[in-house]
Amino acid sequence: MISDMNESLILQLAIVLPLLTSALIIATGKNPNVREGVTIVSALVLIYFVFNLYSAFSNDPNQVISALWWELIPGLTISFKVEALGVLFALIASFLWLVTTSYAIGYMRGHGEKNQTRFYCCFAVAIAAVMGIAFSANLFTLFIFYEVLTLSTYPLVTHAGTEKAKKSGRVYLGILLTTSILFLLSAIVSTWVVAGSVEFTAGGVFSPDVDKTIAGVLLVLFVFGVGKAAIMPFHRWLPAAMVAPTPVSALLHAVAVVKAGVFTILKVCVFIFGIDLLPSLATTDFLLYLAAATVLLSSIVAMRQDNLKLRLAYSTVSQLGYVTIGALLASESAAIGSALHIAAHAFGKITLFFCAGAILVSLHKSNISEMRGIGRQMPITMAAFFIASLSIIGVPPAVGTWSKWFLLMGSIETEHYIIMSVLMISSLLNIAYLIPIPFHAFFPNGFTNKGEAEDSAISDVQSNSQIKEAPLPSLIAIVITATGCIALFIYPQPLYELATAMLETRAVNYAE
Amino acid sequence: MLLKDLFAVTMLLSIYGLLSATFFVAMDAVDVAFTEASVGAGISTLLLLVVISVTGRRERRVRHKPYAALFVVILTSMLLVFGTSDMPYFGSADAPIHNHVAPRYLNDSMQEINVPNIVTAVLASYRAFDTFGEVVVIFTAGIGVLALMSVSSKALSKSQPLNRPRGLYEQHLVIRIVAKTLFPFIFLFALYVQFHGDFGPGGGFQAGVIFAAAFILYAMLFGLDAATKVIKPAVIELLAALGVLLYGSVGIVTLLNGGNFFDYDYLLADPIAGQHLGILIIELGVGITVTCVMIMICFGFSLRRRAYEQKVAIRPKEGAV
Amino acid sequence: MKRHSISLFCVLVAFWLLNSGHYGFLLLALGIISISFVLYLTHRMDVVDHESQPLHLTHKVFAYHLWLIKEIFHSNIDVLKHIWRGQLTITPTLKTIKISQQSDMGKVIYANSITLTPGTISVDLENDEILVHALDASSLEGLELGEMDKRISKLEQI
Amino acid sequence: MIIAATLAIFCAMILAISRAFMGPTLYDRILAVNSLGTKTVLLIALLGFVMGRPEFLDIAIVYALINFISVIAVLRYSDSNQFKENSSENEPIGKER
Amino acid sequence: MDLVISISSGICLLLGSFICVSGSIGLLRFPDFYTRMHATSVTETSGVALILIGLMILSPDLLVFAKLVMILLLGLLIGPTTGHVLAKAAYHNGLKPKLTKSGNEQSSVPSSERGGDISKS
Amino acid sequence: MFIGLANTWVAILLMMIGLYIVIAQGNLIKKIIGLTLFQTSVFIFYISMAKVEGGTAPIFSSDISIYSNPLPHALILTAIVVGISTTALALSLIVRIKEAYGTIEEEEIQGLDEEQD
Amino acid sequence: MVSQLPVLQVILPLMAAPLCLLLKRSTLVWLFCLIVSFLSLLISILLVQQVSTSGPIDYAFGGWDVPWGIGYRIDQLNVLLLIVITAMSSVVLIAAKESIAREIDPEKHVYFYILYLLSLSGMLGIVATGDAFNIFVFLEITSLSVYALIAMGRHRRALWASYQYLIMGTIGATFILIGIGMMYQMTGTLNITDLSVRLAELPQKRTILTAFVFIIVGVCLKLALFPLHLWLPNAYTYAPSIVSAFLAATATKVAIYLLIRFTYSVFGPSLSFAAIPLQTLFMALGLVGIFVASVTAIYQTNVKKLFAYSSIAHIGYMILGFSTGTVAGLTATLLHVFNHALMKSALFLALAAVMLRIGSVQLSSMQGLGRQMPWTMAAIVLAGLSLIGVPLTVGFVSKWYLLVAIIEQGNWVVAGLILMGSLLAVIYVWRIVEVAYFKEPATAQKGDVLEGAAGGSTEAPLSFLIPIWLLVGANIYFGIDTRFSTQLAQSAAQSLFGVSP
Repeated sequence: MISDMNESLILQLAIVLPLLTSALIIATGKNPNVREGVTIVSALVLIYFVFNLYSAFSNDPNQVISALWWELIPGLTISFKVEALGVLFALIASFLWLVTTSYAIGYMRGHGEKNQTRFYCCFAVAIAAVMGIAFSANLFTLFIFYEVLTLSTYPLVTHAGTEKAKKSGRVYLGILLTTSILFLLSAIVSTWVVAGSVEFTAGGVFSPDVDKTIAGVLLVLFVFGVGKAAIMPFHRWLPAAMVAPTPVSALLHAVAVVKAGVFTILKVCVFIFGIDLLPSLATTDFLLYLAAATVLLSSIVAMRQDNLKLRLAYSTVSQLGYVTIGALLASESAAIGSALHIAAHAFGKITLFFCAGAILVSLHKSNISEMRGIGRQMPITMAAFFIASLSIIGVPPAVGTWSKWFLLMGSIETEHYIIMSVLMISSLLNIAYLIPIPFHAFFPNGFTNKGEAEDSAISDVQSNSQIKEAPLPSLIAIVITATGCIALFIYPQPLYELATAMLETRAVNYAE
Repeated sequence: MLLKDLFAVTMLLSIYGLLSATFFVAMDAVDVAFTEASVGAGISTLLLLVVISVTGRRERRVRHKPYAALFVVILTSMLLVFGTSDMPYFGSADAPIHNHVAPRYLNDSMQEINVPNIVTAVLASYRAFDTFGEVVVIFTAGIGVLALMSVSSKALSKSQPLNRPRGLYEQHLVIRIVAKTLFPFIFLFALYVQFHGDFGPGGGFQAGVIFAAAFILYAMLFGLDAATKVIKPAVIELLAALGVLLYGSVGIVTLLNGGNFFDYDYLLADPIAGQHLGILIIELGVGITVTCVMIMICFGFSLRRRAYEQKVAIRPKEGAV
Repeated sequence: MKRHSISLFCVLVAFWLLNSGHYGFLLLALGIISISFVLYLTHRMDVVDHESQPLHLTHKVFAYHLWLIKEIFHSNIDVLKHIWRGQLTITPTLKTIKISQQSDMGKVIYANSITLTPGTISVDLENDEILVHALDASSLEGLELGEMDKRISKLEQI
Repeated sequence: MIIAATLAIFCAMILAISRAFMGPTLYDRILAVNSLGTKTVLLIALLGFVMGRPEFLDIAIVYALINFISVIAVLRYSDSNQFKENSSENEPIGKER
Repeated sequence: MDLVISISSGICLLLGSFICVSGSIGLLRFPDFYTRMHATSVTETSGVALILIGLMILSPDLLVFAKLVMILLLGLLIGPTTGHVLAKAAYHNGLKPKLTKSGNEQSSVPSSERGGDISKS
Repeated sequence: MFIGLANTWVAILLMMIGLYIVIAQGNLIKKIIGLTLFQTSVFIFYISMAKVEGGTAPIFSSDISIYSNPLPHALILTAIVVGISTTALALSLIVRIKEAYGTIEEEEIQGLDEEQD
Repeated sequence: MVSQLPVLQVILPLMAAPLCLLLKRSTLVWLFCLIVSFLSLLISILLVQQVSTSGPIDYAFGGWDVPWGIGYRIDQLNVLLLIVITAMSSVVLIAAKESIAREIDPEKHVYFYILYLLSLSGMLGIVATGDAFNIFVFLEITSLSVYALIAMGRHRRALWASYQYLIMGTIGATFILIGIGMMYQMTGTLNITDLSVRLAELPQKRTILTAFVFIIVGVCLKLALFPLHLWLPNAYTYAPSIVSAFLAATATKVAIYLLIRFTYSVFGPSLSFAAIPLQTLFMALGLVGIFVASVTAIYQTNVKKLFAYSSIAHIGYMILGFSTGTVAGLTATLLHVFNHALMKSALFLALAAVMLRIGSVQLSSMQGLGRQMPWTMAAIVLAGLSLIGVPLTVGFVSKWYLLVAIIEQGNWVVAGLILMGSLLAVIYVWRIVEVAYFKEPATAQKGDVLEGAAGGSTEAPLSFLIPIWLLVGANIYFGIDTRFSTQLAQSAAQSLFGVSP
């Protein structure tokens, strides 16, 4: 499997490749087939690269695969390092790029969108940024790619070009840039000044006798600074970004943006503060409860939304809270749980969005109330929707089960019973806002009151009784991701190994 | 400044120039007095007059924002008065100013440069580079005024505007004859000042101003066309540049001869003679540039004024561009 | 023309020498150069002629000036008296006086002489009339008697 | 005696300046400036003697010349109608409006 | 000899300065522009002349003497010229002299000459 | 104290009059006049510090031993030139402003500019 | 000849200026100026090398030793400025020909180049000289030429802007003159090195303090520090585009240099910072300046004016670094001097290109320009990112140093405020990006009202793109390879603290 290519080179190629792709996309923009061919091919190559890295890493976890690009200021470098969590993230992202591209081809053509070249190009840049984030060796590198990600996704969010889109784009950009510059950058600089280093180090960079107040403030700055993690006061951008085309939403929610956010938080908690330092900080608890509140509140808000994408968006906010909780709980199980949840949520949510997009493309419906009975027209889609919902809720046979299990374990281990109950309640709420959708789709009249809904629903059914699934590439994508949800439940081993490996490096370090 | 008549204000400024120049004489600064007399009372009044003749003589209305200004001024003056409290008293010989750098000029310049006018020695040799800067400043001003005021030859038709007053010399018999008598003497006096800067008050700058003033007088009396016939504006421009170059080339020559910039010792075999030659040439450069720039500025103003009058005559309500 | 140039040259040389006070080779050479330059320039400006170099008047002008100085002296005393006595004593008058001079030069000398004598000012010079403003009517009368006019006319005739 | 003369000239100058300030017409001011110039020439000549360095009379000559030139300049630019003297300061000349 | 020099120069200076001050007082006291001109012309002629003569007597060498003479000549040449020009300009620009009734012979401005040639901007 | 620094204080007073005119006056030409006044007063300040009691003009003469300080004189000569250059440029700007705006009053010019916005 | 480099640096453009008058033809003059400017750049590079190898260079004019004659002293601080000025001037000049052809009457081209060279040499003179009065003289050369250059703008407001600048600038210069006079009175010398020695020994300080205040206020007027900034926006906006680019890159930098030179070299930090609450004052002014100017920038509709206000904000950053009074802070300031020159010249040059093509720099007229002039707009975006301080651009590096310097002092609040200032920069840069890229070109609605805009204004000519992308490249290059710039800035800052502890 491992070619004779140097792993370090592969690592760099993984970051550069999407960038090259974006250039190629611009160059071939005139011819859509070539353009999309290029995207797919490079997605495949990227998967190959990342998989290479993964296998190299899993063969020998102690092997250091790194690349130094530049030393900006003495000690402040742009450098990359392969590490378990990063590999996990990169695997998910690269795989989902392929899937999303496939979906996007169907969606964009089916929907007749404008500026498709710009879309693919920015998409590729975003993937490059994600790769950079996943493999960054220090906060500074991470910050750079974090900003690149923000900027490159802006054109995607405002893709429609309408006033509403632009307004949302401004909210999106405003919140993400504000938090990142105001909090994240100052946190980074302060870390640099306080700890003298911003390298991701197993066990954290702060010396144990660091001033607890300062460290606590820094933690708050970090958590708020990563606006992409959508902790409650700074979550507004996510629903606002719903105006974007569905593949973009998929990118935002599953592949790149929010995942980059929680990934950053997890990474900061584990590698900057270290899970040993975290519990001793006064602000950890505060942030935990904030995250818990985010989980609950956004679930409640989600229930009240009629727009499917908006409901999914709030659902995302709530799910991200899980990851943050996992990171902040600072126990091994919780950390593993949140790492797993990144993957689980990615697969689940992307499927849900794909489905929403498919419904929009085929039936031009975006409101839940209009979706009664569409299960007959789009059986495959709605089946996938159901599976993905299970994953989000965390019931077998979907991958979400595992992550929620570990998170619960973590909360019990650290005796945060309130958090535990929040997690439980939230799961119930998940059921309440997700399950009715496929249910009504397949059983438009429910189990009772057949007559009431008849007027509205039956007429739809009559006019569109034949099967009208999304375009084939999209459908394939939906099937793949839905399958992924189940497959990973059955075979979670690689994910679990990576998640534990993340913590093992720490153990190794401490052993030395 | 309650006067609303700009003209009157200009007259008062001219008086101020005269008075300050007198004060400079009383303070032993004869060279400065010389310059201030020709500049403060002469050229700057002249320029102001030209401009007022274009822009109008009366101020439109009284302004009502003196408080902020007053505040600034009072603050500044309090600071200044505070600053003066440590100063050495007027005329005291033991002030640091008279005991550090200056004594060398006073004691050694006769041996080193052999120019009786110590101010000239300082100006042209010890601090020759400042003076070069000064020449460049005036050259800059000249070019700047040209850049702002030059009228394209197309815009300025040669024909006289409708009701142009006759030249002053036609109206004023007396002036014509008196001025004609005086011109050669003024010019020669200017040249005398130019070449005797080493020995007494005077030098290139003062000479240039006097020379230019005389020429401007000629232009005023006999008309701009007559003056441009005597010397073309393009030639004046070139001469102005030439003056700067002449000054600078002295420095270049000293460089090439192996000395530092403006080290006149390297001009000739005999250092003292070299100093003399250097000072002579640079003063000449200053004189040429100053003369030409002053004439240039006045020509620029007058030409513009004429063009403006023509424009106004043709299109009476022309205001904004 | 040549005459005037030569006379101007001589005057200028005197002017230079009296001003300079340094008679080294360098400065004398510079003086010659300067004077030549001034001559060139003034010729270019066309200001060297009988008006600026009134050679033809030279031999009579002294006598006239002596007389003028006497007049000035007298009128000075008059005006001083007026100044110290105050406004009431003055009788400002404006009057046109015929003049008999033919040349511009003569007119100018007349006008300037009038102005030079305190108490009278030549306000306007038109063709063969001079408008005179006088501090005191009496001084105007003196002028009207024509003594000065006669003297200048005599001066003018070569 | 020279010092007394200097002081006297100085007084005369002050009087002239006050005339320049008082006006009332433009020509009064010009006249005052002109007369001031004459006195300045004298003052400078005297100052040279007071200070024992009478060789700086060049300055006085320059003053005289500049004085002449500036008065001529004033008159040259009083060609334009804005320099019409009004009998009363504020009222514009009627016939030209 | 020194005494003679200093006394004679002293007298000249004293007289000259007296005339100068008188002229300035006249400048202040006289009622209108034209009459004030008379006052200044006193200064410009005898005042200047006397002071300069006083200085000439004191002058240490020929150069200074020559320069004083030059100043004097210049003054005598320029003084009346500027005076005349000034008066003419004032008169033509409409400044009317205050006259006593008897001498008010020609009070109108010769407007034909200049009235028409001024373009109003 | 008073006598010793009176000279400077007069210079300061004059400077401040000039500065006040520059700031408070709305007429562009008056501003320039104020500026000239300001600068000239600074020159007075410089020159009065060059004076030495009993000294004479710094022009060498064999029978004189005390001279005033020549350096400020040299500096101020330069500064005067700078001043007149600035004035000339400013005046040419004023002429152009008059042509372009039709006025040389600060308020009116600003009013015209705002009108245009 | 090597020992004569300091003087050649200044004299070369100074002597070249009058020579332009002899050449007459516009193209020839341009070529000549270009050559001269690049030669100056070469000289300054040589000077950098020489200073870094053998320390400060002293040069005595006329062979007179320093307190008596005028001396040049080129040290680490000077070379930094010298290289910034010459490099910016050279790069900007490349584009001058086409821009001038459009914006200035043909018969004034020669004057333009002369004034340009004069202002260049003036700035070089200010920086190079070691004599306080000489600073004043060259300050005036610069100022006068710059006033004239600004007034050559096409809009009538250029005249008014120039006039305002002239008044403010002259007051500033006169204040400096007063300050120099007082220092001279107390010490009897004008040489900067000599001054610092003698000032330190003086027992009485009141006059010195006054002198200091006057010089600082004068310099701040030239610097356009916040409350004294009123002249700057109009001046930059209505000047000819090339002039804006040149000025934005250099003029305020020279003023910063003077500020640093006077506080550190002449008066010495002990006097400057101990006697007056200068640090607090400057920190406050810097911060207020950043916010007021940035917020004002957000509301501008004229892009040139927008960036002019942004310049004022960036002056605030420089002042902040300066106000820390530490080596780190000063390094940040100097680094920002270097970096800000790069970004602003790139921006203004790009705007010059826009001006060339569509004849306006109003925000509304830039709609859809991203497609019509892709390279130019890309440059504006990149330089704008640099302005914000996005990593991998120069803006980030200097902001990083500034933040570190300020956090080291424990000023957390100030650090936060600086970051908030950057956010404001995001907003105003983003407005441009949005208009240029996410709006349809104005052609549809406006038709042929805008000359050139109709039917697609094309990409700027190569003579623009080359300098613009040189600068943008430098923006990124020096944002990545910071060794050269930081070393320069750091050694300069250290030398200042070394000279007068």
